[in-house]
Amino acid sequence: QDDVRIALVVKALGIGFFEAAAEGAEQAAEELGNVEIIYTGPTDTTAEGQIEVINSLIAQQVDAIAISANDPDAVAPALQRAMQRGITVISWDSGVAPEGREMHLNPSSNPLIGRTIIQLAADHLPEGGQVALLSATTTSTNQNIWIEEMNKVMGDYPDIEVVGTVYGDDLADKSYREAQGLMQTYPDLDAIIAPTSVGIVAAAQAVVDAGKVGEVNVTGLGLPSEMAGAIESGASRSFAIWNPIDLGYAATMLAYNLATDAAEAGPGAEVGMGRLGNATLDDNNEAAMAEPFTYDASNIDQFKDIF
Amino acid sequence: MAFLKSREAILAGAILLLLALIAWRFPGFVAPDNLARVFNDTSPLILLALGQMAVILTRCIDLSVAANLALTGMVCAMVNAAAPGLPVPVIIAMALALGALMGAVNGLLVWTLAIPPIVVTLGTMTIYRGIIFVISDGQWVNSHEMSDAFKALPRAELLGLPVLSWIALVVVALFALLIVRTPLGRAFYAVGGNPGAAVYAGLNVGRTQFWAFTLSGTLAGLTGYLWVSRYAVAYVDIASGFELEVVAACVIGGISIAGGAGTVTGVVLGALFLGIIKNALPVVNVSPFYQLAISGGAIIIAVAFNARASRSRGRVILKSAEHAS
Amino acid sequence: MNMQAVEAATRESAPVLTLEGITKTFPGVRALSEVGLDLYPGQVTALVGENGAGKSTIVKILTGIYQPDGGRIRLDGQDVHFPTAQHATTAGITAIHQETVLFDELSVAENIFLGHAPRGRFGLIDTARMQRDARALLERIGARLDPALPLKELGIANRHLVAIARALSVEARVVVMDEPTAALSQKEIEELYELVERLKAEGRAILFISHKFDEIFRIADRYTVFRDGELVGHGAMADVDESELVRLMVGRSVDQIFPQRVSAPGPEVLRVEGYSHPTEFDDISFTLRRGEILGFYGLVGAGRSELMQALFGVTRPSRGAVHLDDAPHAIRTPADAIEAGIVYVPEDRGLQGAVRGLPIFQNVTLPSLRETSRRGFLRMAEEFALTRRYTDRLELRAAALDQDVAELSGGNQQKVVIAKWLATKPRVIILDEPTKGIDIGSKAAVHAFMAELAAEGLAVIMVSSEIPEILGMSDRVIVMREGRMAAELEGEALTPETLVRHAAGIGEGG
Amino acid sequence: MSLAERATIPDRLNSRLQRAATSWELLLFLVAVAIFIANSFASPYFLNAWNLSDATFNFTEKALIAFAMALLIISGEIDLSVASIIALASTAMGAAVQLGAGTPVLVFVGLATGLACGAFNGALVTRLGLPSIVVTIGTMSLFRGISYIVLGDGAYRGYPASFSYFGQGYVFWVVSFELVLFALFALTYYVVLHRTNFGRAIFAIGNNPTAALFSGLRVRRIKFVLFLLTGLMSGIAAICLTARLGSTRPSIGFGWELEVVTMVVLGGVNILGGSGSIPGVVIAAFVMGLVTFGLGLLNVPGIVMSIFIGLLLIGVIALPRLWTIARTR
Ligand SMILES: Nc1ncnc2c1ncn2[C@@H]1O[C@H](COP(=O)(O)OP(=O)(O)OP(=O)(O)O)[C@@H](O)[C@H]1O
Ligand SMILES: Nc1ncnc2c1ncn2[C@@H]1O[C@H](COP(=O)(O)OP(=O)(O)OP(=O)(O)O)[C@@H](O)[C@H]1O
Ligand SMILES: [Mg+2]
Ligand SMILES: [Mg+2]
Repeated sequence: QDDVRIALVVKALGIGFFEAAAEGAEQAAEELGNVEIIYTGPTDTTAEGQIEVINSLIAQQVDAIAISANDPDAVAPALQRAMQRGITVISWDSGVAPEGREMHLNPSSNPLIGRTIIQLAADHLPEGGQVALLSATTTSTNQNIWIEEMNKVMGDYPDIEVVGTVYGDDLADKSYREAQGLMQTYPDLDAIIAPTSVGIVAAAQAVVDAGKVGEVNVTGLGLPSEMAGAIESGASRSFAIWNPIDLGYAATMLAYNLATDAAEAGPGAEVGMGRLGNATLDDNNEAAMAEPFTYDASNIDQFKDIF
Repeated sequence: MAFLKSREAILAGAILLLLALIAWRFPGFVAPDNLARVFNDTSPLILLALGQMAVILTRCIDLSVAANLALTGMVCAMVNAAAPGLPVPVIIAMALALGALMGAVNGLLVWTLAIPPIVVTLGTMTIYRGIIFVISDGQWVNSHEMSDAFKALPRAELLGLPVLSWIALVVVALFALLIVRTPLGRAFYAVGGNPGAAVYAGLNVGRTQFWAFTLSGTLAGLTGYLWVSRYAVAYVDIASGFELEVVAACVIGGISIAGGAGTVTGVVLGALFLGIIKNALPVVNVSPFYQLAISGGAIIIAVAFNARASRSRGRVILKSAEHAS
Repeated sequence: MNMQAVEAATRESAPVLTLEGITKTFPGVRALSEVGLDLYPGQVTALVGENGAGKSTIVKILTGIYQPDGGRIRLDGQDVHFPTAQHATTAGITAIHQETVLFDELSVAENIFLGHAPRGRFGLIDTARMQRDARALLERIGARLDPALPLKELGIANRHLVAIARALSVEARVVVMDEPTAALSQKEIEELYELVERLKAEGRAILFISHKFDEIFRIADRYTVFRDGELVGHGAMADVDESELVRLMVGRSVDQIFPQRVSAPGPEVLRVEGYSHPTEFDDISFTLRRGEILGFYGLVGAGRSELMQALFGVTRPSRGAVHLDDAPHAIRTPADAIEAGIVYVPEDRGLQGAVRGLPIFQNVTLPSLRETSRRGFLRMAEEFALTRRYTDRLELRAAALDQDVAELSGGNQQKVVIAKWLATKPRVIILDEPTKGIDIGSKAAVHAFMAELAAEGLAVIMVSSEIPEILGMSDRVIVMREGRMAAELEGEALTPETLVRHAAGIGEGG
Repeated sequence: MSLAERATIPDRLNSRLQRAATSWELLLFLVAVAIFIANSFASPYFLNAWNLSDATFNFTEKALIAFAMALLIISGEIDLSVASIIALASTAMGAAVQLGAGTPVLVFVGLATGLACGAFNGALVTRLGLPSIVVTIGTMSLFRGISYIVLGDGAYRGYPASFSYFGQGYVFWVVSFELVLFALFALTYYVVLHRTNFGRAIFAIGNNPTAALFSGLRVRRIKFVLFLLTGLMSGIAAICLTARLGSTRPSIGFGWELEVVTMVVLGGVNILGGSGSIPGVVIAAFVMGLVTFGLGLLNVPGIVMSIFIGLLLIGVIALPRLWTIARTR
């Protein structure tokens, strides 16, 4: 029996989060036995780059593509062509427009993430205070959805004021500069929420460099391995993330099950995710994996060497 | 006063005007400590622009500076991660040497094979970037993998200014000395201004260009270490596209792209102009999305302006016309 | 002064610098073949020869800019070799080159000392001392210039003074001057002569290149004559007279070179009134008739080329009018000029004339593409035919019509440029230094051709700096000086003396 | 000298065949063939009509711009703003979609924006006499910057279905619309550059702008037209790319200017102006497409491919020169 070849297409190669996801994919492959993982992606986060990668995957006649998209619309036509040629396509992490995939796996549900990021800030602001948002790239949608979801629940936190939102483009230097600008513009700032793994590291560094450890708490979504230093220095009291290893694992399982026709995507369908149970698809053929997990000084050492 | 009519004075005036405009909306921006912060933030741009200035003076262009910076930065970070005990001065020496080597490769291709500089550096730009990916396997080097000493240097404060700023100041001073007071510095102008005549004056055009590239590479290497240690992260794409900002700083600073004309003061002011805009936008609440268009507009206005100022006057045969206009 | 010369001649020591069997070839031209040259301390050796005889080439060889293909250079009897200009300077050889070799963005002082500036602490350039020294040097040649001034602020004459100061800024044993007085005023020329005397007295050897016989006879002790890249004579000035020198230079007597022609000018074609330019020339008026050759004489830098380029539409005049057949005509671009039947064979063949990199036939048809093409599409056969018509007539020497013009010799390049313009069937042709740098045979051919054109009714303007050419070819001559018309001469008044007097501005009460 | 003595000068020294045999184009063509053969051995998926057809999308849009860029570079100028013109033209089309424009209007908007950008560059270079490399570095930021101002981190989508034909349609079998466009423009530009007065003028200007001016060519006007053409081709590329992506973001086509210039230089066009050919650029487009596609099939990351392209770029220029140096020693 031939190997089932599953391509894990990421936004860009070399990002720690996706490397961890690739590790999860390999775990799934090992568990399934007859799966070959092709871990690939462009070198910078562009849709054109991903399309070239998709074209070469179509040419190689892989069995399934699981993609975290740089642009939900731009990659859709290429993925549609992949589906026409009999390739199973799912998206995970950052979604693709519905016509370009069979299903989408959210790392967590958007409302859960939205509530988590504001809760993380509120936990350390019993008296209330000013918080600001440092978002990621201009071409990624999930940050905006999470911020939207966060705004929906702001009524529950009457003492907390969101003073501004800036964009760091997922570039270390730009995020750093934007974080500096925030502290400059809002001298009374209490917390920076960065729902992006690049931004949160840069913001923590900016807080340390500005000598504002203890005054400004950096929180949001980050990777334990990259945030260990910030927790140690006190620039960040806590942050959250879903487990990227699990995410890669789950995406691979889903792709395998759909590609081998063990399951079919459709509203209400249940698709297996191996050790993580079943994913239930909603009306948009979307499913959520799990809720984010919070890391702080008490548990960081346990995870920082894993991902 | 000749100075008041010079490009530099006008650019300085434009910067003051810009600062006044920002201060009007947001007085905190012109507080001394914030200006110091802006300067610190602009330091890498200043360092690279100085190197680029030398190259442009000799009628060449170096598009590989940002890739050189990124590769040197990555090597420094990886060496530090692998051998945290290695003293920082050794790392800096390595950064300088590696940067110089990459610059020298450009320079040699231009000098010995007479390949047009834009082709050479377009090629080496992609090659250097590619090498980063190959040696790092695309992985990032993160803050916690770097030693504290490695990260501490650029941000350590000396007399109220971070070392990064001091390095920029020292390099500007040394570079100005090199440009104004050494034979090599003057040769940059001669070789770019009139290559044919430079031969008559006993200068070797190719070799002078080689040194300009090496100088530019050395500064890019130094900036590579500073960049990576300051932002405490190294990955393939750092400073991507920065080469154009560097050229822009030179052009705004009045360096003639045709070679042979421009001053260190102008370049520093040109870099500061871009740095101030970049730092002011988030502060005055203009969407950062305006930044690109603003710097593009600034380049066009600056080059149009410089071209007017340096229009050639012909041979001036009529005696009565010599000192007029 | 004569006493001094005799004294120097009797001192007759060994030469400082000896060149032997020097050969140099450029693609298509043998610039020098086996020439020799001796320079003696405390003496001025004049190097004379026609344009293109190879004078500047030997200067470039002995200053390390060109490498000879053969021969040897000896300094104090020792064989030397100058791979770069720096080496020659270090050996004590300095030169004022014919082309200005200066740098606009550097200051006057830096231009003078580039490459050998005085150094102070840490090996840095000692700017203060450099400016002091520069000022002293400039004063020595009678120039009152601020050494700190950027060179770009200076006009053509002052630049020349800076170039002279640069040559004197090194402790030199051999000083070479390649047409140093060409762009200078009479007063500055006198100061230069004094300087030459002083250098002589200091025991330096001087090589002096000039086309002006009066000055050669005034300051030189010895002479060397080149003709077509060969050494044809040398000796003491005391032993020759002017006609002997001319015979050596030209190889035959002057009046034989030029074609006999009867001038029969027809009606007026071109009238220029009050043409002026803000910085280059002022108030130029003249007329031109069919079948006439109008000469424009002046020293190099008199502004003749600038005037012609304005007539051709390359630059815009600030004032003045052009009439063609009595009708006013606005010429804003070269395309307008060609349309009106005025064409210009430029002086700078490499920059403005030939398009190097394109083949011969494409050069020739460039302004006539409308004739050879159909609806904008090229027809190569027509192009070759048109080209052949004119290159045959001009006796062009080339391997093939699709050969790159850059591979041709200077004279043949010039023929290509002339062919290009004749193919447009012009009414007025302006030839700017048409025989500059071309060999004697081609020169005669160009002259004959010019006469033929005039006989066919073309109106010809010829700009030239060579007196024999001006005298031999022109019906009428306009002399320019410092951007202005100095005289219009014709018939009896047309003599070498009047030309030189008006061009140099001598004897006009100042 | 009598006529009998004088040998008449032949029209041509070498026959056209002889010239072709020693041309850059032939060398490049052999490189392309070599890469093609290497690819078909390296990957079993390479020799497949549909796959090869997909691969053409890697270069068709860039090549469209490269044709006009080749003319511009031969004339001695350069336009680094082409990728930003794509962004601005795409943004303008996206804005038109929001106003309910149909496909014909979109095409018009794309072409008009490209032309306007080209005119802007051309006017700055030819009217004000500014160096094109600096001007277009400026407009490169300016044009894309305007897209960022308009779009921010948003996107335009909702292009009409008929519009997608330009980027995703097939004329017959595996021959895509873009490939047909590529072929048509290759032919057009070949004729314009090598067979018309206009093309001849471009070569003359690139070799010696002063002599060209002195020969009565309207140098500034011709250069202006070339900038217009480059803008227009960028507009066409913007239409194709937008139709292929189905959405517009300000980062669209980022970094393409360098790939286009690389393609032109690899095609044997002298970056300093004066020489080059359209067949060379066409072959270079295929070479770059084959390299990226072949390495892509082996899942080599894009940035590693760019090392190959960079080496190819320097190598093809350096090797002949090294050869002459070695021979003259
Ligand atoms: N770089 C060069 N390339 C090709 N030919 C050259 C070059 N330099 C000089 N020549 C040719 O060599 C010959 C000698 O030129 P050279 O400049 O030495 O003449 P010259 O005696 O100085 O004339 P003039 O009195 O006009 O200054 C000419 O035929 C000229 O065209
Ligand atoms: N600084 C300059 N700027 C523009 N053109 C110059 C400059 N210097 C020289 N030229 C051009 O170079 C050529 C050589 O000039 P040359 O020394 O023969 O003097 P000229 O201006 O031609 O004067 P004339 O014809 O009266 O001797 C001319 O065509 C002139 O226009
Ligand atoms: Mg000469
Ligand atoms: Mg002249």
